[in-house]
Amino acid sequence: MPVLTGKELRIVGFLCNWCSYGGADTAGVGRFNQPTDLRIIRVPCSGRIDPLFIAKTLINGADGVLVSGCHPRDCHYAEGNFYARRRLEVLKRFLPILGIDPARFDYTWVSASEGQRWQKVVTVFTEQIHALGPATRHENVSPELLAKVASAIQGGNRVAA
Amino acid sequence: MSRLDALKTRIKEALPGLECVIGWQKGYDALHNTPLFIRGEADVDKLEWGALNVHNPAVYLPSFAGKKVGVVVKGCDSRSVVELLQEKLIDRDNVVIFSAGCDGVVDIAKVRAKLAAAGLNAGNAEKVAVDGKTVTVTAAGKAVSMPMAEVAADKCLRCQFPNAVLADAFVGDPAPQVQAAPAADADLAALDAMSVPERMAFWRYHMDRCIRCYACRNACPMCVCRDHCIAQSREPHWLSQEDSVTEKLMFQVVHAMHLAGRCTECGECQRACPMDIPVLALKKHLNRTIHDLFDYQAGVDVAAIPPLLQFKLEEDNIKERSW
Amino acid sequence: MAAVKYIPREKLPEWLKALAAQSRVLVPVEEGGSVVFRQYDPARAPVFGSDATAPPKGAVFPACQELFSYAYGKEGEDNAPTLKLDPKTEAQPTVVFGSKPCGARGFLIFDRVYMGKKFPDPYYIAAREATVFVTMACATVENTCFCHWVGSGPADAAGSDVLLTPVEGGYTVEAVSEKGAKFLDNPALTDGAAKAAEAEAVKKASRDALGEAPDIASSPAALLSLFDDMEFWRDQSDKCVSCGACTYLCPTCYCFSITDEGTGTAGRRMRSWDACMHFQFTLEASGHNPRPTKAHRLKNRVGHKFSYYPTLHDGLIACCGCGRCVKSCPVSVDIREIVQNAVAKAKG
Amino acid sequence: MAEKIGVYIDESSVAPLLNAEELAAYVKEKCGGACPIVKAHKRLSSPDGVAMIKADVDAGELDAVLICGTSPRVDWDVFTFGDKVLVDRVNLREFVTLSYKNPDGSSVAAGGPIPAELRSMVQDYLRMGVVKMQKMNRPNPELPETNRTILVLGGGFTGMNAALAAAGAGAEVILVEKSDKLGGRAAGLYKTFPMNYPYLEATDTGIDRLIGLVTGNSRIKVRLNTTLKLLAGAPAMYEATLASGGNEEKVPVGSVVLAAGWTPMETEALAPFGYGKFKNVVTSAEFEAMVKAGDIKRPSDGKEPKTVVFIQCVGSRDKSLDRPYCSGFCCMYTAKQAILTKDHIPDSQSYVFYMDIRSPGKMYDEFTRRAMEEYGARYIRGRVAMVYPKDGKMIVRGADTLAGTQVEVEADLVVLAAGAEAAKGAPQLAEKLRISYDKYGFFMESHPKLKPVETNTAGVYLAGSCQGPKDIPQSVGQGSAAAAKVLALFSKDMLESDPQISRVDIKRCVGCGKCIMTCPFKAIKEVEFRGQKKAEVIETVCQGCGICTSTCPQGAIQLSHFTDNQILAEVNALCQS
Repeated sequence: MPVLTGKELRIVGFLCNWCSYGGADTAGVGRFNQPTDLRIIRVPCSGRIDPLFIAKTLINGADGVLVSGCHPRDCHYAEGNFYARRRLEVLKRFLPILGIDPARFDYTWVSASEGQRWQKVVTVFTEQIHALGPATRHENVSPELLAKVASAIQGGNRVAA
Repeated sequence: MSRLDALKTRIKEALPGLECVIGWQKGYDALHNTPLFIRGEADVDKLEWGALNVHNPAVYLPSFAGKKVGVVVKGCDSRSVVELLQEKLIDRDNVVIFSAGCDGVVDIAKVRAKLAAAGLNAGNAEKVAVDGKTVTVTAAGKAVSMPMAEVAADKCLRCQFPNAVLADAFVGDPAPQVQAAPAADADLAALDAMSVPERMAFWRYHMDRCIRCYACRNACPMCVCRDHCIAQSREPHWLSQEDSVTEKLMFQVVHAMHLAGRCTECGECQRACPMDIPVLALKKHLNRTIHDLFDYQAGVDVAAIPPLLQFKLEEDNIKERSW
Repeated sequence: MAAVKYIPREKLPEWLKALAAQSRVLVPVEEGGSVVFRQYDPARAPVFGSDATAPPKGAVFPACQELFSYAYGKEGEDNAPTLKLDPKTEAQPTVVFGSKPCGARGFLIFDRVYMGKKFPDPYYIAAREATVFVTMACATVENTCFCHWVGSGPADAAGSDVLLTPVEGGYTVEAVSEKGAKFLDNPALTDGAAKAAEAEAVKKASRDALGEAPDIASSPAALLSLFDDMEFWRDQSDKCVSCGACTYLCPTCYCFSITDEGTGTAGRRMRSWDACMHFQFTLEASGHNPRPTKAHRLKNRVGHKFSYYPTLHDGLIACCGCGRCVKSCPVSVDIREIVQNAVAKAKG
Repeated sequence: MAEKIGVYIDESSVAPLLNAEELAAYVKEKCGGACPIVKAHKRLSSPDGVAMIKADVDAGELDAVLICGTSPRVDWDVFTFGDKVLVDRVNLREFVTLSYKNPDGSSVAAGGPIPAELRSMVQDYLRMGVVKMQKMNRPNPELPETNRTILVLGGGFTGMNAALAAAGAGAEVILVEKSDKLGGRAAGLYKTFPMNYPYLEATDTGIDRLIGLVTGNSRIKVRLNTTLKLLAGAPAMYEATLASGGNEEKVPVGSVVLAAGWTPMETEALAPFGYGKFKNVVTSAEFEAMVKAGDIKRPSDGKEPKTVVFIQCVGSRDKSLDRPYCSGFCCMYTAKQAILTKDHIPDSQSYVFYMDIRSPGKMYDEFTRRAMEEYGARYIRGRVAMVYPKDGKMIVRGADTLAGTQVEVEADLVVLAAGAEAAKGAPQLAEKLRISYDKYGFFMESHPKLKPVETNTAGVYLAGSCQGPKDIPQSVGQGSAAAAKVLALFSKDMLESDPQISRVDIKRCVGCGKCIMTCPFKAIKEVEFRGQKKAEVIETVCQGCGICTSTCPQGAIQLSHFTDNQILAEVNALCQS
C-alpha cells in the first residue's frame, strides 16, 4: 500500500475515550501541528487495552504503538489506568526478548484538556520512531542473521550423528 | 522405607476416598516414564518416584472439578497446585497432595543430545540407571554415563523448592536445597547476549517449524482455558489459521502474557514441544520481569493476589517516562 | 522393474543439485534439535540417519493452504453486488528426498480419500501428481517403530517412487514407479548390481530388529465393540492432554478445517490441518459437541485408524507405524498399547 | 455483525481540505461490498442530515450507520436511530482536517492537490471505521435501568436556578454545595446593581427568596458540606460518589450541571495596594458585608469614612499577574457600591479609579452614569501607583490619564475591586469530570455558539461563572439553559440504542473469576450454570470500562462496541496494508 512507501511510518495509538481521545480532539480543535503517522484507535479506558493488542500490532509490522490514558487517580473508571500501568510496563519489558525494540512502544497519560501535552507526546514519540526507522518483519529477516542465531540454544539435539 | 514405598503406603490408605491418584509409572521404553492414574489398589504398585518423573501432574487437576482426587507431586509441581488453588480453579477440599523430597529430574532432550554425541540414538534406549549424581543410559548395547548436573532440567539446577510447598502427605526426609545455582539459565543468558534484531531472527528461526499442536499450552498446568483458548476461537479471533511465523509467535506471546505473574516455570511447555522449540525462555524472561517489577513469585502462597490483578496507587518500580 | 543402481555418499549433492535445478527438492535437515523437511540448500547437510521429527506431509498437503481469494464489491451505476474469486490450484513440481518409508506410505491413506471417485480433491490431486518420493529405507529402527504391525516395514516402497537403501559408502537406488524410473537418469548414479545383496541384507536386518508383530487383525471389530465402553476409553485417555502433536505429526492424518481469513470485504479461504484431539474439531455451531471429552476424541483417533478406515478401505490400516505419535507425545500416550488393550478387552 | 452499513460523510467536517464526494467514492470502491449506502451531506448533525439518515434506516436498507465527521465526543446524542441499527463514528474532523498540517508545518491550501499523507490518513480512518463496524454486534434489547436525576454542583445563584428550572419541569435534582449554606457569592451581597425596571436603584439580590424556593422544593435534595469525589459511568447511568465529612455515598444520577462558581482574587493581586498591611484597605466583598450590616466603618478606628476610594481592575486585565481577562462585573458593582456609600453616608465622597467602564448590560451604562451624575462619584481614568498611610488617612496616588496629571486622594477607606478567579479546586474537579478547562481554571464549553453550556463529556453541562466571570443575570440565564439542555437530553429515548456493557459468553467462561477481581464496580458476580462456576455481568451496574475484557484470558467476557474482534479488525486494517 502506498502509505508505507514515503517517509511516513505506521504508528498506532490506543487512546482512552475520556481523557486522551479528548486531549487529541482538543489538540485538533486547537489546530496544533502534529505529525501525520499516527492512527488512533478509540477504547473506553486504558484498562481495556489488552497488552496483546499492542504485541499483535507490533508483531504484525507496525513501526510504533502509543498508548495514552487518563492520569493516574483520574481514571473515569477509577482504576482502569492502574491495571493498565502494570500490564503495559510488563509488556514493554517483554518486547525486547521477542526482538522488538522497546522504544517502539510507549504509554503515557494525557487528560482531555491537555491538547498541548498531546501534541508534545505525539511529536516526541513520532520522532523517536523515525529515529528507529521502519520495523523489520519476520519474513524479511536476513539469512545471515538467521544463520548466526541458528545454534544459539542447543537444547534438544535429537539427531544421531 | 524408601520414599517410593512410603508414598505407596500413604496412597493405599487414602485411595478408598478418592476418585483416583495421579502419579507416574514406567512408559514405553526405559527412558520414558508416563503419567499414572491410580484407580485401584493394583495400580499403586506401578508408581514410580525418581528422575524420570518429568511430567507435572497438576495439569490434570482442573479436569477433575467436583471430584476428590489425589496427586503425587514434586516440589515444583506443588507450586502449580498452589497456583491453581490461589486462582480457585481447584478446591482445596477436593485434592489430596502426596509428596516426597525430589532430587531433580532429567531433561530428556539433554539426554538425547548426550547420546547423540556418543553416536547413539535415544530411540534405542534399553536401560536407565540413576544413582545420585550420575545417569547411565544404555542404548544399542552401549552404556553412556552422564553427570546429573549436565542432563538435569534447567529448573532443577536452580530449584528453590525440592520439597513441596504444600502437601497433605509428605513422606521421608526432605531433599537438600540446591547449592550454588547458576545466575541465569543458559537459554536466557544466550538471548540476553543477543542484539534485539538477533532475537527477532532467533524466533523467526525457531517458530518456523512450529506445527501449532498446542502441546505447550495443553501441558501447561496454568492454561486453564484449554478448549476455549483464544488461539483457536473466531470470537474473539486473535489468530488466523495462516501458518506464518508471525501468527505462531503471536501465540507464544499470548501464552506468555497470560502466564505473567502466574507461571511457576515448571517447564512443561518446552518439554512438551515435539519440535524442540525453546519456548520456555519467554516465560523465564517474563518471570524475571515480574520479579523485578513486583517482587513476586507465583505458586508459593495460596493467599497471594497475582500482580496483574492488583495495583498500587504509587508503583515502586515503574518509572513513567517524561516527555 | 529397472535394475538396481548405486550412488556413493559423496555424489549425493551432485544428484540433489541436478534435481533442484528442475523442481523443488525437500530434504530432511536439522533445525533446533528437530529434523524437518526443508528446501534443499547445499550449505545445509541433509540428515538421513534418523527419522524426521515431522514427516513430509506438508509437501503434498500443506499445514495451511490458500484455496482461493475473494473480494466482495459493487459495480456499475446500480451498485450491483459483485464477488470476485481467484482459485489457486496449481502445484509446484516437487521431489521429497530422503523420507523414511513410513513418511511416504502415509499418502496411500490420503489417496483413497482425496483421489477417490466420490470427492476428488483438485488441490490434493495436483500436488500429489507433481510430487515424487525418493525414499530411504531404514538401516536402524527405534523403540517407537511398529511399521511391521500395519503391513509395512523398514524397506516398504509403497507410496514411494524411488527407494534408496544405505549400504557401505553410499546407497543403492531402485525405481519403484514409472515416475521414479525417470529420476535415475543421472550420471552420478552407476550400476548397483554389486551392492544389491548388501542392500537386501540391510533391509532384512532392520526388519528383524523389529521382532515379531502382535496379531491385531481383530482390531476393527474389537474397537467397534468397545465403542460404548466409555470407562475403557477414560482409562486409555486419562493422561492425554488433548494436544495435536500426534495428529499433526502423523503421516496419515488427513483431516482439515476451512476458514476465511480477511478484513473488510476481501480475504482468503484457507484450508489447514485439523486435529481430532482438539475440542473444536467436532464443535457444532450450536455449542453442542458430540465428542466433548478427550476420551471421546482419543477413541475416534484410534478407532478411525484401526477400525473405521480399514472397514471402508479393504482392510488398509490408516496408520503407517512410524511411532511419531508415541515419540512426540508429551505424556507418552502409546497407540500400540491402546490397540492391544482393545483387542485383549474385546476378547474378554 | 453489521452487514449493511450506511456510510455518511459530513461535508462540514472535511471541507474545504477534502471533498466529501471523493471520500464517498473511496468507501464505495474499498468497502462497497459491506456498505449498500454511501452518501455525503453538507452537515449531518443538522435536522436535514439526521432526517436523511433516518429515511434510509426506515427504508430497511441498513443495519448499521457510520457517521464520518466530527469526533464521537461531539454530537453524541444527535445520532441515534432506534434499536434496529448500530451507530458508530469516524473522527475525520478533530483527527484529520483540523489537526492536519503538511510535513513542513504549513497548512494545506484549500482547493489544491491533496497531500498523500492527508489522503492516507483519511482513507485509513474510513477503512478502520467500516471494519470495526462490521464486527459490531447487534444491540441487546435488554436495557439497563436509566436514571434521570440531575446532579447540580454548586449552590450559588446559578446552581439554584438550574435546580429550580429542572425541578420545575419535573426532574429530580440533587444540589450539592461544598460550604455549609446555600447562596454562594450572592449571599454576601447587600444589594445588586439594578436588574429590573426602572433600572435605577440597586436592588435586593433575591437570594434569600431563591434559597427558600430551593429548600422548599420537594424535588430538590440539598446536600451541604458535600463534594463530588468521583463520577463514573455514562449519561443516564452515571454513579456519583459524594463525600461529606468522612462519609462517602454512591448516588446514581443521569447527568451533571456544573455551577462551581468563582472566587475573588486574593493577596497576590491585592498586596500592591496595601491590602493586608493597612487596615483601611478592604476588598469590595468586605465592603459589601459592611453595607449589608448597615455599618460602614473604617476598620482602624470604627469611624464613618467620608472619603472612599474604589480601585477597579485589581488583578483583572493584568498581564503581569497572568490574568489578562476582564472580570466583567466589577465596574457594575463598584458603581453600585459608590451609590450605596452615598445612600448610607450622605456627606461622603467617592472616587473611582478605573481603566475603562465596561457596562454593556441592559441599562447598565445608565446606572454608572447615575453614580457619577446623581451621586457625585468622581471617576478617574487611570491606574493607581501606590497607596500609603499618612496622618490616619490613606493616600491614594495615581494617574489621571484624561487630565494628564498625577492625582492624590486622601481617603478614609480604600476599596479594592478584586477580580474573579476560577473557584479553588476547579481544575481538579474538571479532571474528575474529564472536561476541558482553560489556563486560568475556567471550564470550557463545547462550542461558544453552538454548545455554550455543553462540555465534551457526555451528559455533563456547565453554567455560570465557572465557565468565566459572569454577573447574576448571565448566570441565571446559563443555569436555566443548562437545565433546558439536560431536559432535552432526557426527553429523548437516548438509550434506545445498545448500551456499552460487557457480556459473558457462558460457553467460553471457565469461571476463574479474574474479571470479578478486577471490576472496579463489582458489576460481575459468580453464578452457577449447570453445575459449573461462571461469571455474570450485572448489566445495570456495569459502567462499560472493559477492564474485565482485557483481564479474561479466554476472551469470554466482551465489552460491546469495543470487543476484541472490533479492535483487532482496526489493528488488522492498519497492519495488513
